[in-house]
Amino acid sequence: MKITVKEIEAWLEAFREEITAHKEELSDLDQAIGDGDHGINMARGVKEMHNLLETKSFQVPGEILKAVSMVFIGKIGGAAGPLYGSAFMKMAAEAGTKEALSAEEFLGVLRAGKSAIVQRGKAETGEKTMVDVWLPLLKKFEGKQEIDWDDWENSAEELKNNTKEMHAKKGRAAYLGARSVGHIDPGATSSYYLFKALADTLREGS
Amino acid sequence: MKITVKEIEAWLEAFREEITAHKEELSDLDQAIGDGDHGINMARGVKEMHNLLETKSFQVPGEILKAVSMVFIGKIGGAAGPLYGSAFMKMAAEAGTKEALSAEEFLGVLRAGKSAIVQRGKAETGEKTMVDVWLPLLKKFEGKQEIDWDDWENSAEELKNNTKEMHAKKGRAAYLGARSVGHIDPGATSSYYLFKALADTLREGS
Amino acid sequence: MDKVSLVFVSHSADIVKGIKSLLFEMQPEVNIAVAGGEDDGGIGTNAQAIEEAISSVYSDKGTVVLFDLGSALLNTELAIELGEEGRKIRIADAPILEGGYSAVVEAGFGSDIDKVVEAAEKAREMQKIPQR
Amino acid sequence: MDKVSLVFVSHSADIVKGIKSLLFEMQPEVNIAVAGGEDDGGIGTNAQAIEEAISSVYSDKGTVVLFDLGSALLNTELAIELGEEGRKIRIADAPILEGGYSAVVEAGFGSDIDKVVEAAEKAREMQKIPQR
Ligand SMILES: Nc1ncnc2c1ncn2[C@@H]1O[C@H](COP(=O)(O)OP(=O)(O)O)[C@@H](O)[C@H]1O
Ligand SMILES: Nc1ncnc2c1ncn2[C@@H]1O[C@H](COP(=O)(O)OP(=O)(O)O)[C@@H](O)[C@H]1O
Ligand SMILES: [Mg+2]
Ligand SMILES: [Mg+2]
Ligand SMILES: [Mg+2]
Ligand SMILES: [Mg+2]
Repeated sequence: MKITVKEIEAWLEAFREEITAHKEELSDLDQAIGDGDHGINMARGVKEMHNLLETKSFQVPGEILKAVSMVFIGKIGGAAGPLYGSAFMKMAAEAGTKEALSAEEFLGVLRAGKSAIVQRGKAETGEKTMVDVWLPLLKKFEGKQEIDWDDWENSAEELKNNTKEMHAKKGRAAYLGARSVGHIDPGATSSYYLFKALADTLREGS
Repeated sequence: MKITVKEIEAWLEAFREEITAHKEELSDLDQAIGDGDHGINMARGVKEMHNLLETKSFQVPGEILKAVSMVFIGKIGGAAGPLYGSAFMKMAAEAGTKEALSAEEFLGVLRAGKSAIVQRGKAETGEKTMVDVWLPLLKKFEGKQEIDWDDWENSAEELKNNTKEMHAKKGRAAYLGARSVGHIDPGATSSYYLFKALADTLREGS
Repeated sequence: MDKVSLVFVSHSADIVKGIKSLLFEMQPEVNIAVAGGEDDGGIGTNAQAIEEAISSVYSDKGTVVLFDLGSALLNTELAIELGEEGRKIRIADAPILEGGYSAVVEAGFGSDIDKVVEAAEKAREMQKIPQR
Repeated sequence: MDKVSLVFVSHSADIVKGIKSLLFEMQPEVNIAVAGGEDDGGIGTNAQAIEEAISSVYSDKGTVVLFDLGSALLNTELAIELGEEGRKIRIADAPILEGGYSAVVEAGFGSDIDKVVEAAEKAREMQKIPQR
């Protein structure tokens, strides 16, 4: 499996479709434990990303990731904007100028994104944030040369569902204290869609 | 000496003249240790008070004091508004419906005003506020049947000058800490003019 | 009204307008009124405006007031005295924005007035920058 | 510029506009820039706008940033990384309004950046309601 500009574009386009389809779900989740805008925020970001992908052409994965990071920083807003924006910025740096990435290399790119999110938001696992999807998912598949994309998708889904029982310690939901328990985290959910979109793209492509 | 509506009106009119004449001085003092608006605040208040005195007529001192308190509350602004406003409100209550007040009774009225300022602002003497004029001045003359108005005026002036060496503990000037030392307090100064105006009015009238 | 209401008092009309929209997004079910600036629009506070703000959202469950600086406190206390007696009004010793944020969340739970004041006042101690 | 400058970052453009006028009255000699709201005017913050605010008042004496809520912090940190490297920029862990008030007074004295941050952070502990 080789990941080039084509796969990255397909992945991001699939991500846009997931977000657009689940915009309300994301905002409803955020309504319960935040300010109710996560769907709107993410939809605004992926719409602008779509415009970018339509109008510009890219040579290498790192170039797309970098351009998308600027869109996310400028357009998503909220906490998710700087978090996804920082993730994509570091992913771009990790991808560098390589034209094609092996599965292993691409996992390294994603881990760079995870590190950026952790560095930016200072969240640990168990604090009911998107980190609860990124960190354990990438840990589970670290070092794998071949990825079982069904396992990947199921794992991501389970991880975001696991945030339901967590007591939020970061972000707006932290203000709810124990009352945040019983609701799935919106950012974990949008991250699940990012990873589901990846599975759908690379499963088909494989 | 009897204090009736006539004396109160003359006093307040003299106070207006003092404030108008010293508007810049008051603002300059406030510029040094506050936000520079005390002269503007006080001038706005006494101007509106003047309009009130011109257009309405009053039967008893308590009635004027009450009407003026509402003007001060609504128009002076800043910290001085609620302080002078509360003082005049309590002075009105103390004056009640009496038509004429003896010097002793009038000192009681002023002490009620002092108590209102202390209750409202929670300042003690030595904290570099108008309390440093009101409290010791009224203490000095407490129980006197006859007042030496020159002594009164000089005492008030000395008391406001004494605030120069104080370290502010209340109001905006408190933010300056030790750097507030070396400047006379603006509110103590406007209170000095209030008491000077009283001396000028009752000295002439006696 | 089954929730404690909030009143924000600031020297600036813009500040309280902004605080109100920020908190409304977080918790639209809590009644919020504001009083900001002097009656000519300048920087300052006005007791009558504060009294009107309190009365506009007062409920039997009580009202918590948050203010910015000292003279806003003087005018708030005066406003409470000018208004009807015997009302359940508490002034929180809390940062106006951060305390207000915690207060609106707590009030949104339907908590009583003591809890709402406590939440506001605890905001003082909250670390805003997490240490790692 | 011989004074530390200040930047205020809030989810609301109104809040920082009001803070700026409040502080200007108190201390007009300190340079203040603000970034509030998302680029469409909605509630939120924007890293690019924050970077521009910082750059507009940055001086060698340094710049202290005050922010309202968590995600404003994330965007402020990102803004600092997006901007020129090696600048003396500190984020204060302080209530935005109360901390900003203390900070502008301290900066007005010509104090160094550590002192200004310290003044802002001490505002946390200041009693706003005097006990008698
Ligand atoms: N410090 C943090 N670290 C990691 N993720 C965070 C942090 N703060 C918030 N998040 C994520 O951001 C999501 C909320 O995003 P969004 O609603 O767009 O922002 P906001 O809360 O500012 O409105 C949360 O569900 C959580 O997953
Ligand atoms: N808590 C207080 N108790 C007594 N007097 C006070 C208090 N706070 C402020 N003052 C007085 O008010 C004066 C400042 O009034 P003003 O400039 O009109 O208000 P502001 O400081 O709100 O602009 C101070 O000089 C001081 O004498
Ligand atoms: Mg949100
Ligand atoms: Mg938001
Ligand atoms: Mg003043
Ligand atoms: Mg003022």
